Amino acid sequence: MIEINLFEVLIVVLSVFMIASAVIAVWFKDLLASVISLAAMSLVLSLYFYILHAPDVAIAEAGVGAALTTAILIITIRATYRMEGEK
Amino acid sequence: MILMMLKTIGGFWDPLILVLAAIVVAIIAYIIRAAGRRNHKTGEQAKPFFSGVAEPSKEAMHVRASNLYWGFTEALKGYYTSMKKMHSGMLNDYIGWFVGIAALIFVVLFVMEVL
Amino acid sequence: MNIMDHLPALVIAIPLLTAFLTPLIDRVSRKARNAVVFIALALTFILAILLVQDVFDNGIQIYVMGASSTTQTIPTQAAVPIRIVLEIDGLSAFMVLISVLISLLGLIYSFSDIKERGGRFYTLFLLMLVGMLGMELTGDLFNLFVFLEVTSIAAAALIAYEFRRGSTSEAALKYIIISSIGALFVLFSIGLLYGEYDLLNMAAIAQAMQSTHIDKIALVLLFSAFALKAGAAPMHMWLPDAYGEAPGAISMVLIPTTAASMYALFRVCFTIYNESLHAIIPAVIIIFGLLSIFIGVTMALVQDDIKRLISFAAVAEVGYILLAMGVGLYGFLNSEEYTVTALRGGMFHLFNDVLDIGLLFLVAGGVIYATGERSLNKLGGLAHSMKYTSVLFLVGLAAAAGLPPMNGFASKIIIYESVYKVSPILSIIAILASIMMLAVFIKIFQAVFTGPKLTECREVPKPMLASMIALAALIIFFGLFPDMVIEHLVDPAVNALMNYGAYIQAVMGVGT
Amino acid sequence: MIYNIPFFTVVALIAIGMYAMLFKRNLIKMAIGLTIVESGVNLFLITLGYRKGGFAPIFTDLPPDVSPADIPGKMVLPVPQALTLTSIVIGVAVLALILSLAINIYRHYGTLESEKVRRLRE
Repeated sequence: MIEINLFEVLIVVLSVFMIASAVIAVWFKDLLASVISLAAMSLVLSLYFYILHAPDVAIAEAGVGAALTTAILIITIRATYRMEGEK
Repeated sequence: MILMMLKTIGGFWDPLILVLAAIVVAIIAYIIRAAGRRNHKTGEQAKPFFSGVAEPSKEAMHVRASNLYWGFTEALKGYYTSMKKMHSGMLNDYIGWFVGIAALIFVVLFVMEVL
Repeated sequence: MNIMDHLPALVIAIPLLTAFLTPLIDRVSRKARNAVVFIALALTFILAILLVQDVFDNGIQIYVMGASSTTQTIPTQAAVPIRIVLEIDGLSAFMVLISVLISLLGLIYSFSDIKERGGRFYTLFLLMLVGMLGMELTGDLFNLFVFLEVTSIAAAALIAYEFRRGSTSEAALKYIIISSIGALFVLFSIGLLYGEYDLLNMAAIAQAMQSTHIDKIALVLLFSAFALKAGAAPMHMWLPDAYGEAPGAISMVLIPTTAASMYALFRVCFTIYNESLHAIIPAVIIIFGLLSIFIGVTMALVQDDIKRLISFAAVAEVGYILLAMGVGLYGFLNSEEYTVTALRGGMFHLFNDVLDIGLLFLVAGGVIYATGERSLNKLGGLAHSMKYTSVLFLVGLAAAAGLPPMNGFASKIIIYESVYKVSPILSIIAILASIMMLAVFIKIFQAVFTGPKLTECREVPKPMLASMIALAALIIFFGLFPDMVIEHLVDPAVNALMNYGAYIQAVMGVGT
Repeated sequence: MIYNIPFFTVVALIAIGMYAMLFKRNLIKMAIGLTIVESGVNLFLITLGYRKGGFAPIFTDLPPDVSPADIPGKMVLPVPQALTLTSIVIGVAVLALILSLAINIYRHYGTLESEKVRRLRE
C-alpha cells in the first residue's frame, strides 16, 4: 500500500499545470490567449506559494501577478494588435 | 615652483614640463613667423587653379562626415560587413549575445575544472 | 543627534525625498521647482563630499538601519548581520563622488535643455541618482539588486523622455528588457548564495565563501550580468542605442550608471570572491576589454549620428577600464608587483572617462540643441557661431583621445605600462586604438565645427555653457596635476579594492 | 527526490521564458517570456526557504502545539519571502514600463515585430 501524501501530489500536479500553461503562453499565436494562459500560470504559481507556506507572497502574486499583469497586458493588446506576426 | 611628477613603472610623467616645452616652442615659432616677409600678394594669385574650371563654392567643397574615412572603410570592407551583421539592432540578438556569453563563460569555467 | 553620524543615510534620503516632492512643487511654480531640485542636489553634493572626506580620513564607515546604534552590525541575539547595512569604503566613496558630481553638472545643464513638462524629468533624474548611490553605498547584495532595478527603470524612462521621436522608445525598450534580464540573473545568483550561506550581507558572504560549484555558478551569473550592464563588448549593443537616444545631459549621467555596474563587478570579484576567484575571470575581463576597445573604436569611425559616434567611443573607454582592471585582478590573484599600478590606471581612467566622454556628450547635446540636427552629414561650420562650444569640444577631444597633457593621457600611460608587464601585445593594441580614437573625434570636429558656415545657429544658453566649462576645468586640472588626483582620490579606492580583509572586518568584527 | 520537483519546475520555467525571449519576434511575446522567467526566479526563492514539515512564518498564527521556543528549526525561512515580495512588485513595474514603451513604439513604427523595430543599428 503506497501512502499518498497530499503535499507531494499537489506539487507534482501544480508543476505540471504551471509548465503546461507556460508552454501554451509561449506557443499560441493569439496574444490574448497566451495572456490568459499566463494569468493561469500566475494563479497556479500563487497556489504553489501557498502550499510552500508563503501565504503573504501568494496573496501578492494573485493580486499583482495574476490580476494586474493580465490587465496591463490586455490593455496593451487592445492598443496594438492581437495576432503575433500580423504586421 | 617644485615640479610635481607622477611616477609610473618605467619613469615619470609630468604635464607641467610638457606645457613649458609647448610654450617655448610656441615662442620660437612666433619669432620665426615674425621674421617673415610682409608683402604677400592677395587677389588673383591666391586662388586655386583647377585646369581652368571654375572653383566650386566653399559649401559644396566641405568634406562630409561619411566621406571622411572612405578609403579606410573601403579597405576594411569585410570587417565592417561582419560588424554590421553583428549590430543587427534586433532585440533577440542582443539577448542572444548576453545568454551566449554567459553560457560560454560557464562552459569555459567548468571545462577548466575538469582539465 | 550628530548629523555626521547619519551622512550615508542622508546622502540617499535627500534626493529620494526631493524626487517625490518635485511633481508637487512643479504645480506651484517652475522656478521654485528648479530651485528646490538644485538646492537638494547641491546639499547632497556637500554631504557626499563630507562623507568621502570622512571615509578617506577615518577608514570604512558603517551605517546600520534599524539598530539601536548605527554601528552595531551584528545584533546581540544573532551571529550574522541581518539588518540593512550601508558600508562605505574608499571604492564606494570614489564612485559616490563621481556620481554626485556628474549628476550636479548634468542637472545644471538640463535647466535650459529640458523645456516642456520638466517635473517628471527631475523626478526620474533624482531617482536615477538614488539608484546609483544606493548601489555604491549598500553592503547588502539584495539591496544592490533593488537599486540596480531602480536605476534601470529610471534610466529607461529618461531615455524615452523625448517620446515624440519613436527611436527613443526603441532604445529604452531594448535597455529595459536587457537590464531586467541581467537583474533576474543577479536575483537568481543572490538566491543561490542565500541558499548556500543563509546570508545576504556582502562582507559576511565574503567571509563564508568556500568556492563550491554553486558559488561558481553564482559567480558566472553575477559576472555576466554586471559585465552586460557595464557595457562590455560583445554585449555592448544596448549601450550606443541608449546613450545615443537619451536627451541632452542624460547621456552623460548614464555613464556613472554603467560605472555603478562596473563598481558592482569589481565588488563581486575583488571583495566577495577575493582570492577564491576562479583564475579564468581576469582573462575574461581582459578579453572583454580588448574586444570593447577594438569594436568600440572601429564602429565609432563609421557612425553618422553625432551622439551614437560618441557612444561607441564610450564603449572603447569602458574597454580601457576593463583591460586595466583585468590586468590588476590578474596581478591581485597572483600577487604581482604591477597590481597597484594597473588598478590605479583603471580607477583613474574611470574618472577620466566620465569627465571626457561626459563633456563630449554635453557638447553634442549643445549642438543638437542649437541646430536641431543630429546627423553629421548635415552639419558644418558651427565654429563660426559657437566659439565657446568648439573650444570646449577641442578640450574634450584631446582628453578623450589621450593627447598629452590632458588627463586621458595620464591614465592611459599608466594603463599601457602596467599592461605591458603582462603582454606587450595588449599595450600595442591599446595604443593603436587610442590613435584611432583621435581619428574618430577628428571626424566630428572636421564635419561639425570646421568648414564654411552651413548651418545658422546661436551659442548655447549660459547654464549649459557653465556646466561644460566646469567639466573642462576639471579635465585640465586632472591633466596638469595627475599625481595629486591619484594620491588623494584614486589611491584610497585602489587600497579598498586590494584590502578586502578590512571590508569584511568592518562588518564582521574581529577576525577575518 | 519529490522535494526537488519545484527546482525542476524552476529550470523548466526559466528555459521556456528564455526560449520566448530568444526566438519569439513579437515584443509582447518577449514581455510574456520575461514574466515567465521572473516567475521561475520567484518560485526558486520561495522554494529555497521551504523546509519539510515547517509552517508559515506568521508569529501570531502558530499551531497550538508549538511553543515559541522551538520556532527556529520549524518555521519556513521568512527572508526569501520578503525578497520575493519585492521582486514581484519590481517585476510589475518593469512590465508596465515595457508595455507602455511598446505602445509608443507601435504608434511610431506601426508594428511590434522585433525584426522591423530596428531603426537603431550598425
